[in-house]
Amino acid sequence: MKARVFVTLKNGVLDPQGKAIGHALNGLGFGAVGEVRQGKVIDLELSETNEAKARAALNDMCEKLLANTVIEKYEIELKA
Amino acid sequence: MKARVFVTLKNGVLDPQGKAIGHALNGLGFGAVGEVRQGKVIDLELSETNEAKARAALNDMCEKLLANTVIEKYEIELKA
Amino acid sequence: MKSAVIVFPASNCDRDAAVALEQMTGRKPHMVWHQECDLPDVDLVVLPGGFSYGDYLRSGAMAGQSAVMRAVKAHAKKGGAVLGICNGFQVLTESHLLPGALMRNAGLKFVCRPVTMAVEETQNVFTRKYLHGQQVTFPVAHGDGNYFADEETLNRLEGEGRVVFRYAPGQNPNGSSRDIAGILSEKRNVLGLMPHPERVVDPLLGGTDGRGLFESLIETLS
Amino acid sequence: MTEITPELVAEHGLTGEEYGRIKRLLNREPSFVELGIFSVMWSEHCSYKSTRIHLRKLPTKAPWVIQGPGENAGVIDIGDGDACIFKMESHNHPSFIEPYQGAATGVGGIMRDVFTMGARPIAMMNALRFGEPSHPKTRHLVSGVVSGIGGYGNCMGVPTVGGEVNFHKSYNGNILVNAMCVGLARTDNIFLSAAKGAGNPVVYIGSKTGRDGIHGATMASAEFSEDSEEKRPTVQVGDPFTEKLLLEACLELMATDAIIAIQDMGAAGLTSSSAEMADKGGSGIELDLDKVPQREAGMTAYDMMLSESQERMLAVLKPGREAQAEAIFKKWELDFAVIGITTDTRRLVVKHKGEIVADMPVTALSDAAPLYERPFSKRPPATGTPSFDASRPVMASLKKILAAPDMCSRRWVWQQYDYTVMADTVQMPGGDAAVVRVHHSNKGLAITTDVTPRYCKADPYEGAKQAVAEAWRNITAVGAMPLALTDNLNFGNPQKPEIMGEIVSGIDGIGEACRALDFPVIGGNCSLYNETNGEGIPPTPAIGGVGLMADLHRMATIAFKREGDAIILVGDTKGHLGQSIYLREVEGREEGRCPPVDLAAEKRNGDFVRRLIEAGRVDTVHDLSDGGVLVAVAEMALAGNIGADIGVAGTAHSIPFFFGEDQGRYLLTASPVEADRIEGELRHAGIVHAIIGKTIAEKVLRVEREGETSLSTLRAAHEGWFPSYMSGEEIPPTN
Ligand SMILES: Nc1ncnc2c1ncn2[C@@H]1O[C@H](COP(=O)(O)OP(=O)(O)O)[C@@H](O)[C@H]1O
Ligand SMILES: [Mg+2]
Repeated sequence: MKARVFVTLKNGVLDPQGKAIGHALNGLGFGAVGEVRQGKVIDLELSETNEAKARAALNDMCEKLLANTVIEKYEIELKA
Repeated sequence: MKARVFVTLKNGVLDPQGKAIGHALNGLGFGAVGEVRQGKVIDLELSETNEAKARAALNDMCEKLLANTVIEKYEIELKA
Repeated sequence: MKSAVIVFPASNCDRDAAVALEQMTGRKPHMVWHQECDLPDVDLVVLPGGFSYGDYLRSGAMAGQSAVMRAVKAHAKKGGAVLGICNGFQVLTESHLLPGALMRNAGLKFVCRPVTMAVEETQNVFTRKYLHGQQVTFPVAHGDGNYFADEETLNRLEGEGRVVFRYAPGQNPNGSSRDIAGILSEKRNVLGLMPHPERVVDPLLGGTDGRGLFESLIETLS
Repeated sequence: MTEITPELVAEHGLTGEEYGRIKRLLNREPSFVELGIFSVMWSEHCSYKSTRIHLRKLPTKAPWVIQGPGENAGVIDIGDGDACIFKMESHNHPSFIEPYQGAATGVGGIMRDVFTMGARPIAMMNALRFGEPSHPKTRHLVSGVVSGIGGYGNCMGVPTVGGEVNFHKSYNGNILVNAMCVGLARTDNIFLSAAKGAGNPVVYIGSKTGRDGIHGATMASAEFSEDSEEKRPTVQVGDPFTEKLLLEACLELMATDAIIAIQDMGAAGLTSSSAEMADKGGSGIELDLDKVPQREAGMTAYDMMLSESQERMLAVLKPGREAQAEAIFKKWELDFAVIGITTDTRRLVVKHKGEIVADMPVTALSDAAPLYERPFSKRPPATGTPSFDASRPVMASLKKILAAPDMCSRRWVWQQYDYTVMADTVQMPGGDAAVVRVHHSNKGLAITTDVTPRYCKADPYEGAKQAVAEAWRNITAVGAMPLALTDNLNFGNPQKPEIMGEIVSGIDGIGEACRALDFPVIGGNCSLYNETNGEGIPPTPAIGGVGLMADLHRMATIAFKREGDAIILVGDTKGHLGQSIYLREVEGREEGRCPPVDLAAEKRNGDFVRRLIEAGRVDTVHDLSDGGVLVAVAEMALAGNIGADIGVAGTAHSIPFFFGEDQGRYLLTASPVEADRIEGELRHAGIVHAIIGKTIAEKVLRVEREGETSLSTLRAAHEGWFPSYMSGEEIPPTN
């Protein structure tokens, strides 16, 4: 099974990188760009085939390692 | 309109970050984890409302700034 | 004073910390590999600077999960002194021995330069030899030193006198909330700071302001 | 079996004649894998086919030289059983395509060259040339290159202590990224790459092999059509974390006596490392590619032999030591595999899936590689003494020069480098040479990189001489004894006679200066074909010099330290404005003869100044280079935050006096009494000199008859340009 995990900064946590990208895009003439936020995407291959179990394991991975929940939130996407 | 852009390393390009994450997850006892790749996700707010135009602009942004196509590839996702 | 320096893969200030400890205490510290489950009998544990695990994913995140950190936590729980410098500070926040998080520098760049700070607290084992409010200059060298915590935590840290080092006005190199450079744990036996005291104990290298920190530890822990 | 067509041969960068030579050497057609191996081994990069005969003319010996050119890096003896190992290398093309990774892997590569010889890297330098600031790509390239160098070096925990940055439109399409690594070893524990003896295990250490950087020229070949181009990146991604582990693991293995030979896998990876080791050892090597740790499925023998994946080493061990070595690499969580054996056949044999895919004489790849005496023509050097507008106000020109892209403070750059890690940096960036302490001792190494491309363009011979002289002078100015250098010869296309002429003149100039200054070349690197749209870069022979300081407490820095000191100018000031910064930045012209270097005067003046520092009589010295006297005084005043009051010596016109770039000169300060004594000694030694003023309490630079400017105004100009230019930068890259 393949999984995709998104780790992004919580709302309210300042994202200077996103801001810099937004600024740069405006500078390049992309005027229609509003707020920009940058996060991480982590693609994993899992040997687990049971979806519920995979999701539980991924949750655990996020809490333990993939995200720092003081500043970040995460979303999990599973693809068969 | 909201857009999400994924910027990931091309296949075949070494991904030291992904490698290290996979290694760490195995070390934490998540044995079922195979290959891991890490990329960036960039969330943008666009004032553009026409989907085709938005997509064209995002494409342009990726080529010009968001990705270095020598080693990275990108995907664009639009949400109304 | 007996001390140990933890060595993670790609720690790179482990030698600097060991040299400073030996110079100041006259005793070589134990060098402890990250896979060890036990610590030698020591008074002080130092988590040195560097790029543990390449600082991939997040600075200090993978090191925070290593075997030795369980022993470091136990040492801290017993009241033992723990000093985290730079990457060591990041490891301390990632393993929840200290609150908050260290984010990418506001300027988005690695920054190496001397910074001046005020020593705001001297009622602890790490800084008692400094004068209250004394200005000291240590070098910083980091890309992720932007201290972040929610308002409530920040208020608590300040209210409880746990902000030990604060960047002097105009000196904040990384955008840290309230100019915080170093903080103490609730029990005041764990200190994390971004600037490098171990690089300023030798006059040949541009200063000796870091000595007070080691002298404080020696006086209390010997 | 891939058929070898003339097109395929051409795609491999081999001429028809070279291909004929290959067939003669093998007595048959090469296999596809063999063709790949020949193409990289006979490339300019590996074979030095255009430069080898000229490089032989360089002086490479001195009593303190332990290892000259020919190994991964050069080695000098610095006393007490300590050896200093160093080398400089370019990563120009990859850095132009992907600045962050290109520069980062350049740093990683040069570090491996140094630690493969048994040294712990202790300092890094970087010499950078970018296009003009207004060019649309420049900012992006500066930003990426600087963060890439920092990203790799900082993670390795090796301080980056100095370098150079130039901007010029002639680098618009072809930037130069030269990195230098300096390491420390013990003289009795230096590792070479000669794979001596038969029957010894050949081991692979480090990262897995992927399809990184496989010979760009072959991308279009038929055999590859099934793979998308995506699979064949020509730019490698660096993994400094793995390199740090590799460094520690190698040093741990080197502390045992298990190693016979070791060599990093740099350009042309497995091919060049195995061929070179066998060649130097007078042996043969047999490789079994099935044993090579692979990152991807389905890699061919061709892929593996030509891959340039980073962070890998090849070693030959004493038989029976495999397990001991493996335990060390397992501890550091690195790949380790026995992939072959040394033989006495003098052949390189490569097996894959039970078949022999290459079998060739080792000497065909080394001694029998082509060697060209390419035709060259020397263009006449620029001549003449340019005129100047005598009415221009000196202080306004000074301010303009201090804020010029080539002259302003590089703080924006070096602040991104950890220059204090390892706690041995005694002189940080910003001075004439960086000084790092030899750990646990009271001695130091002084390190510098230098070349002035505008001089080399005007006169490749004098310019190259000047580059060596300036490196020697910078080391002298801190009080160290210059011992040896590494060069990095960046030139255009050697198949053009005029470019070949520049190369020959450049090498001749380096050689002459090295001989006169007793400053041998112990290593180097040639980067040719630096061209875009047929336009070559200016000749840029970068020189990386190293010197020894016996007592770190007898060291000079550029900063004024006390008010009331006399400022002494040592050396002859004729007011040479040809090719000067003044002429270019203030008058907008690049004209005239470049300043000639009188090597005898250079040596005499430098030895005199160094003796004063060594005797503890002088602690403030700055050599004169770009910008001349007034710029140097301003830099000294800014560094010490102490003012100065100066005037023209003699009857010269103030513009040539203050901005001329005559060589072989220094500024130093001393108390009036000491200055008197020094003047007497200078007179006695027959060295032209003058007292041009004194340091003062006020924070101003005051110039007789020209007025004064506050240090804060000068500082704002000097520090302002870089951050303000880069504030328009896109997004600072990270790994
Ligand atoms: N790319 C760089 N990285 C680090 N330090 C640099 C870099 N470029 C310049 N510097 C430092 O800035 C100072 C001035 O450089 P430069 O003008 O080239 O010196 P000099 O004229 O003495 O050779 C030196 O100390 C040099 O090491
Ligand atoms: Mg100089």
